[in-house]
This record gives sequence, structure tokens and C-alpha cells, in this order.
Amino acid sequence: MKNLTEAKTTKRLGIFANTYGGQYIPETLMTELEKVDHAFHTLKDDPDFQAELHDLLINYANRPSLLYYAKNMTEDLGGAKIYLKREDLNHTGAHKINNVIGQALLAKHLGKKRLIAKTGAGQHGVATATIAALFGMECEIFMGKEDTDRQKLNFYRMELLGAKVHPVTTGSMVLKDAINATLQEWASRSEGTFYVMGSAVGPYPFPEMVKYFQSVISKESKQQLKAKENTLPDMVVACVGGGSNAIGSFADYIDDQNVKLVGVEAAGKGVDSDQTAATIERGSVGIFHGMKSLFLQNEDGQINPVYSISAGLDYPGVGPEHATLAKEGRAQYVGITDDEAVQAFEYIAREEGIVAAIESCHAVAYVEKIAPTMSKDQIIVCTLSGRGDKDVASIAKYKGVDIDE
Amino acid sequence: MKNLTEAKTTKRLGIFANTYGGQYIPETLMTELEKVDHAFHTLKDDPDFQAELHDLLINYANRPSLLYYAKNMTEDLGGAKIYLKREDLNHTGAHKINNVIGQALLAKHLGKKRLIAKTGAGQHGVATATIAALFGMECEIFMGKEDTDRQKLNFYRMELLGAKVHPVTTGSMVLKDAINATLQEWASRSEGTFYVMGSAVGPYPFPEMVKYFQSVISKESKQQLKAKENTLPDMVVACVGGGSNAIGSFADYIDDQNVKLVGVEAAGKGVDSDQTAATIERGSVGIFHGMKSLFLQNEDGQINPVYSISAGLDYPGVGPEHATLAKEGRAQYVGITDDEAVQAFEYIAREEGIVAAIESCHAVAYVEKIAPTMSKDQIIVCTLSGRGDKDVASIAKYKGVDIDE
Amino acid sequence: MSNLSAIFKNHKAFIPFVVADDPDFDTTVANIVALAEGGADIVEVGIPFSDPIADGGVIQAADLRAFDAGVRTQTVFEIVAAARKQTDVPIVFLTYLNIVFKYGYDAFCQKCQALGVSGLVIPDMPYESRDDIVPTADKYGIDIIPLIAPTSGHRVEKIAKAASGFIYVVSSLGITGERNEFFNGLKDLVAEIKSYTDVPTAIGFGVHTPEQAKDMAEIADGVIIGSAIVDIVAQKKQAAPEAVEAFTKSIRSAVDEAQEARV
Amino acid sequence: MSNLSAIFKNHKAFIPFVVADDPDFDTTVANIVALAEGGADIVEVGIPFSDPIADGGVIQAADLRAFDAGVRTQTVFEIVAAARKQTDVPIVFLTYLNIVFKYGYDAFCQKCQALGVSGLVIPDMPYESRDDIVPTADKYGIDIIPLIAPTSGHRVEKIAKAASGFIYVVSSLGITGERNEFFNGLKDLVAEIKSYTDVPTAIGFGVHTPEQAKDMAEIADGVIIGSAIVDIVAQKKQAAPEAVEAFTKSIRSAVDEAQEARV
Ligand SMILES: Cc1ncc(COP(=O)(O)O)c(C=O)c1O
Ligand SMILES: Cc1ncc(COP(=O)(O)O)c(C=O)c1O
Repeated sequence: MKNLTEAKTTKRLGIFANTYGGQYIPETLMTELEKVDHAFHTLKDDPDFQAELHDLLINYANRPSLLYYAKNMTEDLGGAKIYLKREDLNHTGAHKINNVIGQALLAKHLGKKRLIAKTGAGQHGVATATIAALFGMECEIFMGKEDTDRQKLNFYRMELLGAKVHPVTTGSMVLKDAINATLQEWASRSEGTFYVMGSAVGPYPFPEMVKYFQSVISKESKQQLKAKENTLPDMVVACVGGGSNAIGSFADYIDDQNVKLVGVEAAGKGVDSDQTAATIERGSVGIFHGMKSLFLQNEDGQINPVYSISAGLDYPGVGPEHATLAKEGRAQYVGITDDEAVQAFEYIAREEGIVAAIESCHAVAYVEKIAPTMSKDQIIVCTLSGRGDKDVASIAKYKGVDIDE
Repeated sequence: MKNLTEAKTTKRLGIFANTYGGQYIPETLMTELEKVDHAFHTLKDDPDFQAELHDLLINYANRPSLLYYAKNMTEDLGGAKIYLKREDLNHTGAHKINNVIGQALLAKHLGKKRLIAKTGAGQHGVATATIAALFGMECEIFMGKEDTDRQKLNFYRMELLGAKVHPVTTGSMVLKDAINATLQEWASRSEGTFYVMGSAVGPYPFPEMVKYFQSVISKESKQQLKAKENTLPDMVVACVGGGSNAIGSFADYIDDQNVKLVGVEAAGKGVDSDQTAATIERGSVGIFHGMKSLFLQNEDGQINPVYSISAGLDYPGVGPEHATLAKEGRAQYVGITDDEAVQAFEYIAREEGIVAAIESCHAVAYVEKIAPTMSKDQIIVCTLSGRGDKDVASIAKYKGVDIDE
Repeated sequence: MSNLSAIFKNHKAFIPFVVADDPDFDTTVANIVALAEGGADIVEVGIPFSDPIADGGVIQAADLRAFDAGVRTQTVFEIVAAARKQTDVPIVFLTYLNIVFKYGYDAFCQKCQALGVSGLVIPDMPYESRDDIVPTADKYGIDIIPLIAPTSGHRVEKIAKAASGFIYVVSSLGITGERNEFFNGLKDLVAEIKSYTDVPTAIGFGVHTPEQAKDMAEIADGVIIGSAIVDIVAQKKQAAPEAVEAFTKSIRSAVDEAQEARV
Repeated sequence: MSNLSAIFKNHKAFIPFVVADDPDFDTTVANIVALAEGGADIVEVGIPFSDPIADGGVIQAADLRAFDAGVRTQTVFEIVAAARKQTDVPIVFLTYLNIVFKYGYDAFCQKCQALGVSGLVIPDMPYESRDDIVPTADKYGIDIIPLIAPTSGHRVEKIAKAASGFIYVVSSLGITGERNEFFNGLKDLVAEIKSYTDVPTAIGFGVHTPEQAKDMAEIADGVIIGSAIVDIVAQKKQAAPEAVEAFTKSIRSAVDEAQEARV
């Protein structure tokens, strides 16, 4: 193993299209960030690292994930042929595992013995705790006290996997406070500790790194579709929270100009309402959480509260590469409301026997709208970022069904 | 498609070792059973049916399931090399899907438009509802009212998948009453309806049929282990409720006399306690639910209440082929208590980052005991029949953690 | 072979059913006697089973009452022995196969013979499994009463041809319990059975009014009434025998009307 | 470039911090004046931010109080303008970059100039991103005060060499908030900085007692105190200015002792 821990001077990094991205975090963390950057760029092309990563993706994450022809939906919608990229079939049930495997492997090569992460509803926390268990690493997860109270099950699940979960009691005790607490922990104990980023957000190199680890989604889907249909898709659709599954779903198609890329944001109660998470449509340029990107904020630059029925999509920002793709018109971003997503949750269950994550159902809802407007010889690849077992209770409640487990 | 609905006279069928199995159900259902038998035997070797089944197993169930080398467990236990056959990675999260796909396909070929099934905790009901959704069939699930109240989430999940769930209010309103209600429904409307059996139990041809559809587990594991280790396993371990995952895990090895087969039953509070489901160890020969096999019963032949922490294992009988394998000494059956299974639930989560079904953790607990007594050049293949997300809340409660989602 | 078949000779038979030990020992004994007094040709005594898959809610509930009373297989034999002191009405047991299996086929049949029990109705034992017990039953002169259902189709012939005692013709699909509609091909079904055998037929499952009993007795050689009587026991408890006898009489005359109608 | 550096000439500087509009407009104005009266060399005024990732609980809570008071960026400017009527103490803003970005770098810096605000401390803008704003700040003579942390390592040189105004030396890892232990290589760190630049240094993050202030002022050219003062505001609310002034005086003399110790 090379000497990876040596930090070296870096130039201005991670700026997309002269605008988005960059590094906007406290000086205390910059040296650590440089080390991560250096390690990532050294290792990503290292054959040993590649082999190890590949092995974990195949033999732990259960990749390649299925490219599933949704015959019933296709016939029912009567337009484009619909393929679903089934990240819900990964071990732990979502695309998140691709990324945490990559970052944890990097941490291992950096000689780190401890992973830390923040989590909102708990999905990223569970994924991080999972990989820490596999690697025999310590794991500490920061979660707002409000969230640990609401999500006791995920709290216990992380502890079951051997992680220490810290309920954060500062501020409003939710995700943003957990982020603060994690950064504080990272800043005060970066030696030996790796901060596992949960989406394609944050300061460089995180957006690039998370994209790299999630690109396996589009690399596979391209090959798989080639094998099945001997062509490229006409459209790729994925939901966008921070943007990791979407950027991973787009990555290998970005240079294929004929492939339309559509990111689906959570519009909550409506793109134009105050209760939304449609960052690209409703947000404006800002600098936050380490990056320049689009954020839901007021005219003073104060970050707005966000809302979506889906815990995984209610983030006030978006990864800088999505902001860039939107600006350049390479990808299109659309909003889907809570109501539409819930309808899609029911639709795909009934049509295909798939209980998909409510996050992913935002993408499905868009497919329901767009597929009928397309011709039968066109093809949509829609990423199902995760499975929906975690959502069944809350959707039942949303529909007024009384569930008290 | 051949004319499959024509029933023809059958001889004495499905008797193992001159003892177990057979057909012990009301005359009302016999003609239907003959049709199922005939269809199954006609189709199972039909290349079109085979091709369709294969396609569904690959492209819907997400097979082949991973044969996972459990390095951490192997090293920690310090004996035999442990491989886990990962049925938890199937679509819907358990081995059940293999079987319902097969039976539903049979139903389709028989021209049936409606699937019915009984369910206890809801696992088999959800699997059946899933495949009914995919095939666009009607689906009715019978579930004791006590169980629908306890398992509201699975109740809603089945309805989400488009099934009609009937809470059964007769008798003690649990699984046995649901079985009665389903048989009644089948008896009164067998025309157009297929009864989907949930395990390798019941009258012939169900045990043979379920075994056939679940054999994919051992067919795959044999090939996969051959590819990885170029040898047969020394031992195959699987949990036994009705016995479908176990018989599927054993099937392809039964003729390989050097492969030890171990079925793990739920001993509940202890094999010798009254709160147990260890049918083979504690049961005696009887005739029930359509078959001659081993049952937990009193000396008059009244069926005993059973108990296990695991909803999927608390069945008072066992499939007739297991009774036979036990009698002949070809397979060995051991009991694992609630406490041991819960410990294994935690153990495998911490060691491998896998949250496995509490049913499957009975098998894992046995592996924990036996592996250290074996040599390092020996190999165990243990089937993880399902994932444990469904169990996290109840295990937390068992451990005294307060979870109210 | 028993003398069951002979009962149906030029006589429409009425076969009522009670569950043993429901609600207690003495009441069951008294009920059997009352049935005999009321004019039953054969009394069918149900041995309670933990999981009566062919039975509806009424009989399930009766089984539970019997278990509450502590019923064992041995208790059922004792009830019949006690009844035998007051009546020699022909008796058959309705029992799920496991009860017989666990007692031992030979011991069970021997016991039946000793108690003057002529036959066994075993709802979960189809034609395919009859060889398990028929040779043993034959040895003790016990008839295994087969069931034929509206769905039996091509199976009718072989079942009918192998039958002895009488043939239990299932009136409709599903399980026991009171019904207001029956399979409308019953007449043809009975005719088909008759084409294969002289063994008499009795229709049961859901019959509960005198009118229905008369209708069924017109079609077949006899009629079986279960849930309706068990329901009386459920209502009246220890006071049941009187009501049971009254009900039996009402059915008896309905059945007799069918007899006269035919004559 | 501002005249901030000059303040440190032969003088240990004390730089206290308050959050604008906590708990209200007038109190903040009075606090700024009290700090000046108490002997502050530079007053650091915090512009509240919705998500102050570098700040601990004390300052987060102050931000929330300011939002409750309805603070806007414009309000902060008005507070400074009001304070300017009573004091010409040097002022710097502590602000997260997004506040400045949204206002517009040019407009913001111009405003600072107009208000006599000499510098900006931006905790989420590292060296790599300074070019976003430095050219604009230079245009208006505003210093962008860089931070150097115990973890800065090889970065110290480039940060120090590019610095103007003063250098904010972070006393320890983590976020703001009162601390009892500091990074024990602070002396070496300051010495290293000095080897690259003449720009003065001030140590902050967690300093809260006169003794600590004296210790830090012996190491560096100045000391910054934030949470301790914000805490007084939290306790005393509208009555804070008097207590703030008293506390400032106690720190002032502790810092002056360090000054004397060195001379
Ligand atoms: C299933 C699922 N899909 C999507 C997301 C959104 O994240 P991202 O936009 O990073 O893919 C999440 C986040 O928790 C998730 O759990
Ligand atoms: C995950 C899992 N494993 C095992 C079983 C036991 O069934 P069988 O013995 O038929 O495999 C069940 C039944 O519900 C189950 O859900």
C-alpha cells in the first residue's frame, strides 16, 4: 500500500462549469479533506483497490442489480418500454450501499479504524453501520434526537449492527443538527476517523467520489440494456435527494447526448408551496454544506426548512453536478408531489408486485406521466433506488389506515 | 398449452418410505388435487414451462441468490469454512418467492384467475399477493383476526399489492382457523381458483411440488460452491418450519451421502418445554393437514399449540419428506431456542452486517455451535432463508428495548 | 360389514349428529337417548378434534365446549357405553383420522365393535387413503362410510363401488354448517351412485329444516343433520335433550313424509 | 487593506464577539458600545445564520434568539450604523459565506466600507475559496481574516503568506464553545505563522476566563472571546450591556497583564 496519508497541496478543485462545487468548509477539516482527495485519486485507478471494490460490489452488495423489464407498466401506460434498475435488490435494500462500500474501503486503505456519519431517517446510518460491521470498524452515527425518537427502529438497527448512535440534542434536534455534530466530531477527532458522506454533496472530493462509486448503476444498466435491446435508452429517470442515485444513474450516459436525463425532485405539497424539497426548480445559487450549489433559501441566504413525505429526499440542497447539468440543460429536473408519489407507490405495487421506496416512487410517478407521451419503440430506464418496506407504515397512515404495530 | 384441466384417476401417491406423506383431505377437494397433480407432472418437464419459470426466477426473483463466504464468522468461529446461501436477497426478501412463482405459473397454465392462500404472520401472504400482482390475478388471503390485528403492516402490505385479505373470526382466530377458512373457500370455489401452498406440507402433490420449486436453492449452491471451492460442502444447514427452505436446500445433495444435512427446528423455550415447535424431536407420527407426518400432539392425537419467537417456524407439523429423512437418518434435526436464535440474530448482524430473518437465525445459531468442532478444510453451507427487517422491532422488544414506531 | 345398509331397506333413514361431551358427559348420553327416542335411525357421534378442517363454526364451537369439559377419546367410548345401557340405536362415529390413528386402528375398531358402533365417517380420509384402515375395520365388521361430493366427478364410480354401510353424499361445497342452498345436481349425483352400487345414500352438510330434510330424503335414502342439532345443544346446554328430542321428531315425520311420497 | 493590523502594534488585542440582534436591536447596539467602553480593540459582530456549522450550542442559541427578533442582513447593518453613532471601535463581521454571497460580494463589501467594518471572518471559507471574495474585498479595503487550525499543517505557510488584517488562530479542534483545554502546540503554531508573515495573530474558540485570555495573549498578538460573552447576553437579556462591560474589563486587564509580562 502506498503512503496515502501524506497530504499535499491542492489547487482549486471540484468546480463544475466554473460555478458549482468547490470546497467551503472550516479550515480545521481541510487537511483531512486533502488526504481523502489524494487517497481517492490515487486508489481509484489502482488495480488492487479496483479488484477489492469489485469483489465487494458483487459478493456483498449483490451486484449487478437487475435491469427489470416492467411489462405490466409498459402495457398499462401504452407508450415507451419501461425498464427498472433495481437498486432495491441490493443488500440492505438501496443504492446507498454502493457508496458506503467505496468510502469504507477508502477508509480502510487510509488506515482509519472508525467511520462516522450523520443520518436523518436512518438509511445512510444503517448502510454505514452495515459496512463498519463487515470491516470490523468502529462506527458512530449522529442523528437528531427528534429523529432518534421518531425512528426508534433504525436506531436499534444501527445498534444491532454494532454502531454507537448519538442522539443530538442541540438546536432543533434534527438532521441539520446531526450534521453539525458530525462535523464537530470529525473536526475534533479526524485522526483515525473517516467521515462517510451520504450523498453526492459536500465539499470536493465528495461529490466526485460519491458519483464515482454510484456510477456502477449506469455502467451496468448500459451494458444490460445493450444485451437486452442492443440500444441506448431514450430516457433515464431517477429521484434526486442529494443526488447520489441520480448522478450514478446518469453518469455513464452524460456523454450520450441522445439520452435524455431526468432527475425527479420531491415537490412535497407542490413545487410552488412552502412545503417542498424541489431544490433545483425552486432553489437559488448559494454556498452551504461545503459546496456552491442550488439551495432552498430566503433572500438573505438563510436556508429554508424543507418538506417531503420522503425522508430521503427532504434535503435543502442538491449535489453540485446536478446544479451544473440543470444549468447546462443536459439534464432536466421535475417535481413530483407527495400525492403523486404515494399514488405511484400503490401503482407499482399493484402492477409489478414491487414495494418500492417512496423516494424511488417519485421517479416512478414521473414515468407514469411521460411514458404514455413516448412511442412504443422508445425506452425509459428508471432507477428504483430502494425498497419500500420502510415506508409501508407511513404510507398507510398517509392513506388514513390505522397502523400501530 | 395442453389440456391440463382434465382430471384423471390417480393411484396411491406421494408416500415416502411406505410411511409419510399421502393424501388426507376431504373428498370435496380431491378432484382439484388430481388436476394440480396432473398439471404439475405434465408441466414440470415441459420446456416452455421450464423456460418461463427460469425467466421469472432470474428476472423477477433476482436469482441466482448469492453464495456468500462469511469470512468474519469463519474466522471468529475458527473451524469450518462458512458459506451463506442468501435467499434474503431475493425480491420480497425470502425463499418463499421461489415457490409462489412456481405455483402461480402452474395456476396460470391451468387457466386459473384467482390465487388463495392462508397466512400466519403474513410472509406467505405477501409473497402470494406479490406474484398475483405480477400475473394480474385476483388474490385472496385468509388470516386469523388475531393475526391481522397483530400484523397490521403485513395486512396493509397485502392490500397494497392488490390482494383482498379476509380476517378470519372463527375459532381462536389464528393460523389454524385461517387454514380452515382457506380450505373452505377452496372447497366451495375451486373452479378458477388455485390454492397456493406455503411450505412443503399438505397432501400430495404439494410437498413434492414445493420441493421441486425450492430445489433451485441447492442446485445453485452446488454449482456455486463447485466454482468457488471445487468441492461439495461437508454440511448443509437450514431452518425448518414446514420445511420448504430446508428441503430446497437439501434436495440436490440428498444423493451425496457424504454431505451431512441438518434441519434446525425452533425449540422455543426449550425442546423439552411445552413452548416449543421442535416437531421432529418432540413430535410423533400423525395424520393432519392432508399428510401423514410428525406432529406435536397429545396422546389422543389432538394437535398441540406450538410456540416459537419466530412466526415462520411455529407450525405443529413438518413436511413428510423431512419426517422420512429423519427416520432414515439421512438428515439430522436439531432444536435451537429463542434465546439462541436471538443471540445469533445479533451475532450475524455484528459480524457480517447482515440482518437475517429470525427463522434463518435458528440455522445460524446451529452453525455457531457446530463450526468450531469442524476442521478448517471443511465447509458448511447455511441457508439464510430471509431477511430480518421484519423482526427488528420484535427482537428489540425481546431485548427489552422500548420501540413504538 | 355391519348391518347399517339394512336400516335403509324400504325406509328413509334419518341420521342426526351430536358432538360427544358437549357440553358434558351426562347431557351427551341423554342426547343420544333422546335422538333414539325421537326416531333417529342411526346416531352419528362426533369425536371432538382440535382442528376440524371440514367443519364450520357451529361444530368447531361444540368441539371447544367438549374440550372445556375435558373430553378424551376414552371419554367418548364411555359416553357410548353409558348410552348403550339405555338404547341399542345404531351408532357411527364421525372422527378425523388422526384420532383413530393415534388410538391404533386395530384397538379403535375393536373398541367400536365392543360398543356396538357400526361405522366410521372420516372426513379427511379420501378414497386414496382408505386402505390404511379398511382391512382392519372389515376385521371387526365396522363400515368405513365414504363421502361423495358434488366435485367428485370421475371418482364417483370407484368410491361407490368400494362403499359399504352407506354413502355420505355431501350436499354442497365447503364445510358443515346450516345452508339454504344445495348443489342442484344432487338428484343426478345420487342416480349415478345408484348405477354403481346398492349401498344406500344419505345426504348431509347444511340440512337444517324439516322441509330440507324431506327434500333430501326424497332424493336419497337418508338424510344427515348435524349443525342444526349441535346448535340446539349450544342454546340449551344441559336442558338440550328435551329440545333435541322434539326437533328429532319433527325431522322424523318430515322424512317419513318423503317415504310416503315415494311409496 | 484595512487598518486592523495596526491595532496589534505593541499592543495585545482583545476581540470580543456578539451576535447581532440577540436578543434585540437596541441591546446589541448597547452591547457593542459596552464592549468598546470595556476596552475591546476590535468588536466581532456575528451575523446570524440558519445553519452555523462551525458553532457550538451557545452561539446556535443566540442565532435562534436573533431570528426570533426577526433579524435580516439589513438589520445587522442597521445595528452597526446605530452603534457607529456612539463608537468608532473597529468592527469585523463574523459571517457564513452564503450570507455575503446572497447579498452580493460587491454590495456587501461596499456596505462594510460605508459602515466602517474593517474585516470579515468567514468560518466556512477556506484558503482554496478565498479568491471568490478577496479581490472584491480588497477593492473596498476590507480584510478577509483567515483561520489557521491545529490541523492546518503544510497549509499554514500559504494561508499565512496570503493573510491580511489578522490571522484567527483556532485554539483547538471542533467548534466554538467554552473549553478548558486547548491544543498544546499553539505556541509552535504561532511561531510558525510568524516565520511566514508579520500579520498579527489572535487566538479564539473556547477562551472564556481571564486566565485563559492572559495565557493566549502571551502566545499570540490577541485573543478572541465569543461564547463567554454570548452566554452573558443569554443570561441577562436586555440587562446584558452592563455585565458585558464588566466582563470585558476583566478580560482587558488580563490581556494587558500579558502585554506587560512580555514588555
Ligand atoms: C431509497 C432512497 N432513494 C433515494 C434517496 C435520496 O438520496 P440520493 O439523492 O443521494 O440518491 C435516499 C436517501 O436516503 C434513499 O434512501
Ligand atoms: C424467512 C423464513 N424462513 C423460514 C420459514 C419457514 O418455512 P419453511 O420451513 O417452509 O422454509 C419462513 C416461513 O414463513 C420464513 O418466512
